[in-house]
Amino acid sequence: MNKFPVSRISPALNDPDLSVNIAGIKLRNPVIAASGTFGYGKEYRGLLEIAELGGICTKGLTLAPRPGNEGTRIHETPSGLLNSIGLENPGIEAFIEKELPALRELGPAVIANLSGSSIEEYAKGAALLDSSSIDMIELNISCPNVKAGGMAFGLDPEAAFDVIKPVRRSAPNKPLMVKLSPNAPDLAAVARACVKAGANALSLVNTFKAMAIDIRMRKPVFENISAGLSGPAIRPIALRMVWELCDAVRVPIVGLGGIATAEDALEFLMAGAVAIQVGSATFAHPPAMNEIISGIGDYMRQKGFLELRELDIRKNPGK
Amino acid sequence: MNKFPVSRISPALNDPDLSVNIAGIKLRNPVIAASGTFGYGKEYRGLLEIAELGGICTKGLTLAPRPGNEGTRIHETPSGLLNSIGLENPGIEAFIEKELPALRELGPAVIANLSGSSIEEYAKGAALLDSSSIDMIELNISCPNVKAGGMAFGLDPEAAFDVIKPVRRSAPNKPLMVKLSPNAPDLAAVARACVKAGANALSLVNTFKAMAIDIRMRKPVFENISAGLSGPAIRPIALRMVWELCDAVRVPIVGLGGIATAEDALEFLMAGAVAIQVGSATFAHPPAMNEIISGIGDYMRQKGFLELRELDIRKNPGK
Amino acid sequence: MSSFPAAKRCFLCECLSYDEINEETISLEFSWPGPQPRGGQFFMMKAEFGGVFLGRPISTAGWEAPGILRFIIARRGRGSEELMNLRPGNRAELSGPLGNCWADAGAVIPEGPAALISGGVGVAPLACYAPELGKRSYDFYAGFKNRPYGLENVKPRSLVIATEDGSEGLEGRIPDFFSPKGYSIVFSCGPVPMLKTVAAICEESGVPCYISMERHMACGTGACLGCTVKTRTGNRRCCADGPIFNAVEVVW
Amino acid sequence: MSSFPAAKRCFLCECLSYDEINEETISLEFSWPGPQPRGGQFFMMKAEFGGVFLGRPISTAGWEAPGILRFIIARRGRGSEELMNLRPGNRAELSGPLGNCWADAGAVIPEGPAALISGGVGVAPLACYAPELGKRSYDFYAGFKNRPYGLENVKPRSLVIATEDGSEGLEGRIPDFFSPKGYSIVFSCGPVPMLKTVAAICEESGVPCYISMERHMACGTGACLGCTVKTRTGNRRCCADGPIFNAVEVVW
Ligand SMILES: Cc1cc2nc3c(=O)[nH]c(=O)nc-3n(C[C@H](O)[C@H](O)[C@H](O)COP(=O)(O)OP(=O)(O)OC[C@H]3O[C@@H](n4cnc5c(N)ncnc54)[C@H](O)[C@@H]3O)c2cc1C
Ligand SMILES: Cc1cc2nc3c(=O)[nH]c(=O)nc-3n(C[C@H](O)[C@H](O)[C@H](O)COP(=O)(O)OP(=O)(O)OC[C@H]3O[C@@H](n4cnc5c(N)ncnc54)[C@H](O)[C@@H]3O)c2cc1C
Ligand SMILES: Cc1cc2nc3c(=O)[nH]c(=O)nc-3n(C[C@H](O)[C@H](O)[C@H](O)COP(=O)(O)O)c2cc1C
Ligand SMILES: Cc1cc2nc3c(=O)[nH]c(=O)nc-3n(C[C@H](O)[C@H](O)[C@H](O)COP(=O)(O)O)c2cc1C
Ligand code: FES
Ligand code: FES
Repeated sequence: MNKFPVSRISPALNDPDLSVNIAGIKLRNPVIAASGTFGYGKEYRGLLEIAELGGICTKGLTLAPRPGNEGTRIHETPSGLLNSIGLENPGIEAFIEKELPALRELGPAVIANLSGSSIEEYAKGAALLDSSSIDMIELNISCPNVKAGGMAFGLDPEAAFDVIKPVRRSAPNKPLMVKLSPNAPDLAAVARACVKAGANALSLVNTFKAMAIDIRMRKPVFENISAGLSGPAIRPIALRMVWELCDAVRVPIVGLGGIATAEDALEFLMAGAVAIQVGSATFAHPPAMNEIISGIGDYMRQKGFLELRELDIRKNPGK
Repeated sequence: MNKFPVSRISPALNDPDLSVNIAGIKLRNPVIAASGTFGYGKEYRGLLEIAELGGICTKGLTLAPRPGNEGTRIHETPSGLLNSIGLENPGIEAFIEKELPALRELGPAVIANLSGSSIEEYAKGAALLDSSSIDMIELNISCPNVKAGGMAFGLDPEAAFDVIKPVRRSAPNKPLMVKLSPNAPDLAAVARACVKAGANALSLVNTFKAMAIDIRMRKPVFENISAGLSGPAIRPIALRMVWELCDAVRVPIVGLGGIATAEDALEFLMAGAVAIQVGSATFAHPPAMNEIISGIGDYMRQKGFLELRELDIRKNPGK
Repeated sequence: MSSFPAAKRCFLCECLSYDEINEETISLEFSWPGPQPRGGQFFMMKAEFGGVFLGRPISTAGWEAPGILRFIIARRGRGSEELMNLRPGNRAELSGPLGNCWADAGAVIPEGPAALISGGVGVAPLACYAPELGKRSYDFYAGFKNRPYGLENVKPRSLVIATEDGSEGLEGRIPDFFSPKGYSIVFSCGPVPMLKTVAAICEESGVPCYISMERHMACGTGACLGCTVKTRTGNRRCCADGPIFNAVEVVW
Repeated sequence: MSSFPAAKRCFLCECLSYDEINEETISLEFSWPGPQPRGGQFFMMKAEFGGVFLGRPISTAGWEAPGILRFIIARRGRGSEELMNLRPGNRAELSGPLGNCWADAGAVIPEGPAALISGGVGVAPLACYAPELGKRSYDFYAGFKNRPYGLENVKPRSLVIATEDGSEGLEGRIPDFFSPKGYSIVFSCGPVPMLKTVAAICEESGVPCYISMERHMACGTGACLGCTVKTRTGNRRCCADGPIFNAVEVVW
């Protein structure tokens, strides 16, 4: 009479495990708020279930406070967004003192997005973060919106190596994820240099270098001329890059770029990403990340998957 | 009493001149149907005023007929489109015999989009076109959807030089426009190599290498895995590339990538493009090109511009 | 291949009526100042303020008056959902009529009774064609999930209805209740598994069978080569060489 | 800085009514199960099936009943056009209430008559605020292109209306008919040139003046730093530190 053995197993046992371990940090699920799109965590309170998230990346932090860029900072494009914020932030010390305690309280893993305009600045910032309560550093060598540093370090394998090495030394206690630029001429080479220099994980993509012209004023919309493109518009390109990168290096890859729905997130997880970040989509629809988390679970239940890594279609081509 | 001298000038004299001369070929206006999105011209008859267009680029042509790719060929993305047609075409001889006569009748300049998988094939195709009635060759060294040739020639300056040189020799009577790939690691270097090899004009962008995964089937949507992304989604990136390229080389640049409205077209013309092409937008809204032509005229009238080249905001920063 | 159908046009058209057929299916009427379509033809349809990039191919279901077209739309993904969200006062861009028509196929076939076989919203292009049959006698086989719809203007010799839940007519799938015997020609539109079955039983009986194929489309006009249907004589464009194909030609 | 306003929420809300005010302006009512906003607060609003990527900031104009919010929307670009295309039965996602409110500013100001000065759709947040003033006396100066609107629930000591075409009230722009003399505080919302003029004449007279600023917004919550308003004490976020600012603080 034992025709339906599944009914005898408690449902909890068949429930998929959405947790993921990235370089020693355990996230309850693979959905992380992307840097610069979620402030310091509390801004979105009420509009989504923040405690449910796997992690939160802070706005890009620099050693000294920065006022950010002048002029227009955001400009909508078809299914996307150009931004030129220019790393406005209160500086790492003020962050640790004023923002981090409340951010820690929210529940998700705290990932500090670190930027700088010189190797020294990066290294000093990393040292400060190393002795704070953050869980992980995301090293931003891919910001297209600052004049010195930022993306310059992410375009060239040697430059990337040269900045990561000292950061790795200054922050020996924190896992280091390096955020790559889709604008790099040879992404795989940059990625390999990052790993060689000690990166424990890689995240990509940061925004694509792009621009807009104000035809009424007859000048570029942004004072820096170019700005960074994000949002669903870039997703097919970002996915292709994540797919290729998962083939090129052996460290965990966190995929992002235009993810707005569980279906989108599943594409990246199937391409080999161990986790994903959601940026601009939260602007358009604040509960997007909660829906993504439950949608991933639903899909796994439907397909009978118990662990996230079963999603990777190259490592687990079955089903 | 001569208070309103303007009223004495015939309106025709104040009407902007939308014509443009590209490498000796005069187009009545700068709006060209992009290759692969307008068939051989007649397919859209009835849905827009084809005779009004500045030019029509044919579907990519190869020496021998090609059946194109297997499996899914198009896939919609947010504000964009992935395609993997794979250069299905009847071959250049059949084109000249069966399609060209009707295409010529339509009115706009005829630009033959030429592709190939070897230098010899490109050169032989160019020779056939050279003795036909087409107005210009657009050399496609940027198709991401064929295994041999195609984009490979467009990623590397030397490879580009090596294919253009013989094509230039085989088609001495036709102006040669080379269509560049946005996927090139160093676009400016490729562009300079094209000019050195004899290109009279450059067009960009072709599609961006991108992909999609079918989460239900758990496999890439396209048999070739990657496909080419086009449509408004890519416009801000394409515009930035056109802007940079106009600074890097001295030949006329024809800009494209996601142009759907007169405002979009004006952005490219202001960035320095001498003309523009419209591809995917025609799918979404067939009369788009007619609206773009009249919208450019309206804008010029409003601003008091008489010639297209006044639009370039770097060469004519006034107004 | 289509010589019959009228020239195509593109207009921004006002939605005149919205009717809910069931939770998954609605019908819309639009004003249409362009040429009248023939049964089997379709339009690329795109909401004026929609979020999808491309129009969606939708078959004409018929018209009550000239200058007005009726469509039946079923929920599939985002594109159909947006169209189902249209209400009177909203507008959509319609390009068409596109593709060939059933009459192109039927015209070359000897007289005799025809069978029209539909599954789900596949009823639309066949119901639109039925009045064109004039005095030619035909039987209509229509399958639905539950409540039937779209058959108002259909006056067949015999009407066979099947529903998956048995709520009306026969219980089951429509091909189970169909035999090509006695028909000079068969026209069918519906889900792929149904078309395959219908095509197979017609081929066995040697009865000509024409089916309307579905592909994702970008241009709808034959320009992009994105909607390939593989046939025994090579690639065909679903939108321009079809959507209606001789079933024996199709390579599935 | 806003302590008063209630927690924010996000819901997909049904459009309950659509009214055309004039060719360029409409009013919409939505069901809203979340916390009641205060005058001056706004919502990020996005049509369920729209084509723009981001929501658009729209101020609450008021409500006839709890659980229902009214908005007045003017045509500017594609985003506002999509919202103007909503009809009863359609839905939009609303996130809010967002930003600070007039009361945050007014609360710290000594008693005395207030002046509320609006231009165009700027009438909405001020008309929403008016009932909150309770027994405090206020005058309302409202400027429009042509026919006035949005003033149904406004019960001022005196109502001054100006229209650009002179079709109703005074002919001209509203700042021409306003003097800060006799007011203890001024609240204003409208086009930038108007706000600048109002702010300047208030500063001259030493009357406190609060203005609602407009910026393109991505998040609307203070997270993205995209909507910077420059003030004498540094960058402020229009959405979270505003939209209402003390006019003397603003660096134009
Ligand atoms: C000539 C023609 C006439 C048509 N007439 C009508 C009509 O009158 N009424 C009507 O409701 N529909 C009609 N259709 C179908 C309609 O075009 C599709 O339902 C619509 O394009 C789906 O778009 P979507 O965005 O809603 O779904 P999508 O997001 O495109 O698809 C949703 C889901 O359905 C699957 N899917 C979609 N299309 C196909 C396909 N072709 N084959 C296999 N799987 C698919 C996708 O994989 C996806 O999972 C017609 C199609 C054609 C080609
Ligand atoms: C707090 C707040 C409350 C608001 N409340 C209302 C309201 O109740 N009702 C209402 O109708 N509108 C309101 N607005 C304005 C409304 O948000 C804008 O009209 C809308 O976002 C414009 O979007 P769009 O896509 O229609 O136009 P866009 O395409 O964004 O703009 C169209 C044109 O207008 C210009 N433009 C747009 N925004 C600005 C700007 N901020 N400054 C200068 N030029 C600009 C653009 O350059 C463009 O040429 C409010 C704005 C804010 C910040
Ligand atoms: C307004 C804005 C600000 C951003 N700021 C940062 C930043 O400070 N540091 C960083 O590494 N990335 C930053 N990003 C990039 C995002 O984290 C993300 O990489 C990018 O937006 C692509 O993801 P999305 O398409 O999901 O938004 C920012 C993006 C936006 C839109
Ligand atoms: C379906 C399709 C087929 C295409 N075929 C060709 C081709 O044969 N040759 C070519 O040079 N470009 C081809 N392209 C690229 C377009 O000409 C154009 O470069 C690209 O789509 C970007 O422009 P858009 O965003 O306006 O579509 C094709 C694009 C699409 C969408
Ligand atoms: S959809 Fe473009 S050829 Fe059929
Ligand atoms: S809109 Fe994001 S901070 Fe104001």
